[in-house]
Amino acid sequence: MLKIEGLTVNYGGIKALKGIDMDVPEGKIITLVGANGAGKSTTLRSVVGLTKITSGKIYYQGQNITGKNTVDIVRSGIVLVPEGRRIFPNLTVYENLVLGGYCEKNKKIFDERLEHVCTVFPRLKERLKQKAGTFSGGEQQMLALGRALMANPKLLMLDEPSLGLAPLIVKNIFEIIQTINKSGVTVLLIEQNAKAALEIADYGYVLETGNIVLKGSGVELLSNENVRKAYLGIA
Amino acid sequence: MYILRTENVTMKFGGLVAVSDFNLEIKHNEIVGLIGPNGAGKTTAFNIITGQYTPTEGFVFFNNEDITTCSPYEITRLGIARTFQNIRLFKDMTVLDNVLVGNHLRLRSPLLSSVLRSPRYRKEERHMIQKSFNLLRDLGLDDVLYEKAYSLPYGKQRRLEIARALATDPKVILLDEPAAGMNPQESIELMNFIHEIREKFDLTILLIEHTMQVVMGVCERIYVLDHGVTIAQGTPEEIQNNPKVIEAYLGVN
Amino acid sequence: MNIESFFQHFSNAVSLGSLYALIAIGYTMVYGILRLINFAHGDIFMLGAYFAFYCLTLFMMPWWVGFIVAIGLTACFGILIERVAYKPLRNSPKVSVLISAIGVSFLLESLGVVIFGGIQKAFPIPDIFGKVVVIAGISIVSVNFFIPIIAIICLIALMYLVNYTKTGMAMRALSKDHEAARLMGIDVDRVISYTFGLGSILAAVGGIMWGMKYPQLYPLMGLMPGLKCFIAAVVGGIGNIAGAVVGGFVIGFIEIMTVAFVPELSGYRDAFAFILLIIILLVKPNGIMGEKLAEKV
Amino acid sequence: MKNDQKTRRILSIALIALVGIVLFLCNQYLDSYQLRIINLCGIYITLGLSLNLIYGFTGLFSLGHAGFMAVGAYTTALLTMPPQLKQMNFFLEPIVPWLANVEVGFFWALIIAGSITGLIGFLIGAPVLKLRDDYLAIATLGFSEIIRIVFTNLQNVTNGPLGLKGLPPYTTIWWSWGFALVSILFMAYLFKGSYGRAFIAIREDEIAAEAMGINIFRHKILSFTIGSFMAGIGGGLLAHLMGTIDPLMFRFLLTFNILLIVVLGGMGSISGTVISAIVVTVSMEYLRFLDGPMNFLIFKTDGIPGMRMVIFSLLLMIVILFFQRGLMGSKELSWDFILGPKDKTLNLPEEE
Repeated sequence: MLKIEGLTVNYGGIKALKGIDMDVPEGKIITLVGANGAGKSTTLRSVVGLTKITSGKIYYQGQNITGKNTVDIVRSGIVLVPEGRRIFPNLTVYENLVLGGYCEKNKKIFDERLEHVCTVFPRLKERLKQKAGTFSGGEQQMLALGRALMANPKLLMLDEPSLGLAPLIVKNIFEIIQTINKSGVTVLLIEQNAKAALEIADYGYVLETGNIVLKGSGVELLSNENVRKAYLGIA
Repeated sequence: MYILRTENVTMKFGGLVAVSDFNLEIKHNEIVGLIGPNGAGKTTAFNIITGQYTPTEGFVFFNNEDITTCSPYEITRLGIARTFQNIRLFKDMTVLDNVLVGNHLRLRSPLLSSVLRSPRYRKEERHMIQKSFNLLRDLGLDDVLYEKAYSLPYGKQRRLEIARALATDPKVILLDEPAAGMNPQESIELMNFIHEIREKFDLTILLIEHTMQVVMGVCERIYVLDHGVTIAQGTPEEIQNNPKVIEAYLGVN
Repeated sequence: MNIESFFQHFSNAVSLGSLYALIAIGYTMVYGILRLINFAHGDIFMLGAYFAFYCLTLFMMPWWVGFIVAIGLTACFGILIERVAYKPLRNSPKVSVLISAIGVSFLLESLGVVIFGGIQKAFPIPDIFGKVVVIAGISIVSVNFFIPIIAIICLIALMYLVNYTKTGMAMRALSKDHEAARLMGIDVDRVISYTFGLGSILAAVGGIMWGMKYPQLYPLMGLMPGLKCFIAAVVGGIGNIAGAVVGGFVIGFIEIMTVAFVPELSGYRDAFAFILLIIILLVKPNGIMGEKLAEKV
Repeated sequence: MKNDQKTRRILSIALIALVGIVLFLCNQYLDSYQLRIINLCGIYITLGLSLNLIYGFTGLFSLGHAGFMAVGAYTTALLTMPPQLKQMNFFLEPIVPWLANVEVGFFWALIIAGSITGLIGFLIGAPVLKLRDDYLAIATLGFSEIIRIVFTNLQNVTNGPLGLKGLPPYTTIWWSWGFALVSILFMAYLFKGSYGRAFIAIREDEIAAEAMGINIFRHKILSFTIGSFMAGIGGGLLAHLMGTIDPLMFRFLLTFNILLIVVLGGMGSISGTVISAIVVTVSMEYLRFLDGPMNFLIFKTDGIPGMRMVIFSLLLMIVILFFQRGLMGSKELSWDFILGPKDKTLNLPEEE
């Protein structure tokens, strides 16, 4: 579904990505794990055109989307939930969801989606009129996911959904991600919390300072000593 | 006897507790690491020590002197210098000028005598230039004295930032992710470099780093923060085998 | 001061405050999403008044047609200015954009001198706005009644647009986070144009009514009201529409009432706003209703 | 290497001498209109440099220059006007007694004017320099307007809207260019030295500069005060060139002209400012013909901008949109630039 070939990104002298190749097959959960600063976020930001690519190609459903503008990419079905959630704190939950479905002009379809999001996240339904800024971290993450679902994504990319959340909530979030995936949405997940991510992933890539150093099925990577090494620098 | 010490430092931003009850103790000439996952509060801790933030609670002591409420420039004058996570050089100035700016705080002559180039000022300026040159030579940057800072390759920019911090004659230097964006080879060089400057300038070093190779290789003691809480401290071996740390980094299932 | 003249001043202050509020909203909206002082906003206000003048005198349109055409034209100009002078500088330092804005402002003023002429022009006030109404012994020109009413209508319409339409939500979202807005598929440039359009419409309405209240037009007429309304926006809390309205009334009232009660200070009339600005900036830099914009190290 | 520096110094002295000779010849052979333009060039060099110090080098976007110039102009004028002239000017309301009989020489009047302006800059700067960018711009603009409005109303000190007329034409080429030269040398030496570097560091990155132990606030005030001092002197020179001053002269338009010079010349370039001050001043005069048709439409003053201002505002916009770094960027047209850079090894300042 998504294919990345030789993706290189430099920002002001720093080589954030040094030519990575990745495949995201349809209907799967793919994860990209790695320590801080390994280049995970950069990869996702490049896919949606928020970061300028130095070289390499990105294909989505067989089409080259390299260098296209963000709005077009989002409209074609790739939705990114950015790191730190970035919900609009000054808007209500409902308004956040409306903006999530910004591109959908048909009121009926929009209402159906809203209904759907409310069933997935009953907590949001109760508090549609509340300002999003007053939410806790976990609730904000749910809202961010709900907002993304409003765009009816074909490929949902999640940037560190567990960041700053308590373990119990992380578990909850990961269950929801699995549910979303089961409903037919392809998921590309990047995580620092490698265990949680690899456990639900069909396939995983390990990124270390701009290079993919390991790849394999989730279960495989989970038991791999090298993953631990990549994180803790244990020689 | 600690050269740098924090006592129950807590920092709140609105409802968010960025750092809570942080107790750091660094002895003279130590190299100490501060690690933790994204958003753990490491840079906030740096900003508290260097005076960018005043903590909500707690104290910072430098040589037993309370510096909690000092402003950043006063702290630098006392002898704590720092570098920044996303290199903050004076981009449009030359390499030499960047380092000379680090000398400005020790200048005694008033503005007018610098413009009139009084003998006293000229003596000070000569001294400053000579000192900066020696520093740049020691750090291997003497071949780019008159290049603009922005034109340097990334690794050299990192070095220059350290050189500039050293120019303020610090006793303690705080390095915020010095190895960010470096490849393994450069990281190894950086480790040697950190050891070297400690010997040469009799420094005490506190560093934030994500590249574990560097942290484990260079630090004598490590503090681990997670969600603002200090979850562990100890030698690199202790840290690497501490289940709490592994959990914070690799996550739980 | 007797009760009659007090009411006279009061109605004056209300209508001046309404005009300030209308113009201040344009500053606050643009600042909210672009963090830019649209220095040329005062001149857009001037354009609105002149366009209406020419619609009525040169093209002999009925007044309401003329006003609508003028408002439409002004909105187009507002959008055009953003496209030409601000959009290319979206990634430049803040001050560069501000300089560009100052450039546009001077360009419009000097073009105004060249095209409209430097001499003052008398605004052709339609009869309905020019009547003198006598209520309980106080005679007030009818435009003073229309101004607050029209201002309230505009405000209600604006509040509806900003709070209940998708584009309005997008505007509010942009004021917090451009990137996240793009990730929603929001066309940021279009929303920005829309904002400039709305701001310019309000400025044009303000300009036309200003023309009827103080019936002289000259190319520099936007300068002072522009600065004062920017101050109104800051006083109210920049980025906050309700704040801009409050700020507009505060400045309108201070101006009229101080002069009314302390006539010796009338020469300093234009200075009040600036003094208020400096006090606000030092005491409460985020304004009466503003929220804190934190800066990150 | 020593020789290298010596050559440069000789070249500099030669250049100054050459400018001096040219000015002397101008003074001998040009008519008063042309001389006025040359005078204006000198004054605008001082003014441009003063704003460049504040904005271009220290990064403080201030729009208060017209106000500072007004303070300088009025102070100089009131200090130099002979008592009878004051009496003639203040016919509506007599001048306050403590000013009525003051008469000081031109030079001292300028220095006092500069000092008072500097003091006012200091007093204004202390509160407003905590603000940044656009807020600073609007606050300084506000102060400038307040100064103008106060001057319009202080009938018994400034003669209010009537202004002061018949000021003695003290400003000659030697005064205007003398101060220009002093300003150039001052700036050149300032930015060769440690304080200048600190100012630039503040412009480049305030947080990093503070982390280098620089007391940001003190340095900002210092730069702002010096800049105001220079603006005050420029204002005084301008007053005695024009012969007439009134509060309307010191509107925002005047600040705009100086801002145009700085932006066009390049923020943070001394030579750029010098060149663009001359270019802007000369072309403002040269393009005056564009305003011609306007002149009989409006009153017969030369202060009302028309087509000329269209061109200058377009110029400002073109520069900021397409050549953001201006004529020179932050480079200098120095001897290094002309003769090629010095060698790449360290050059220490000579001992004497």
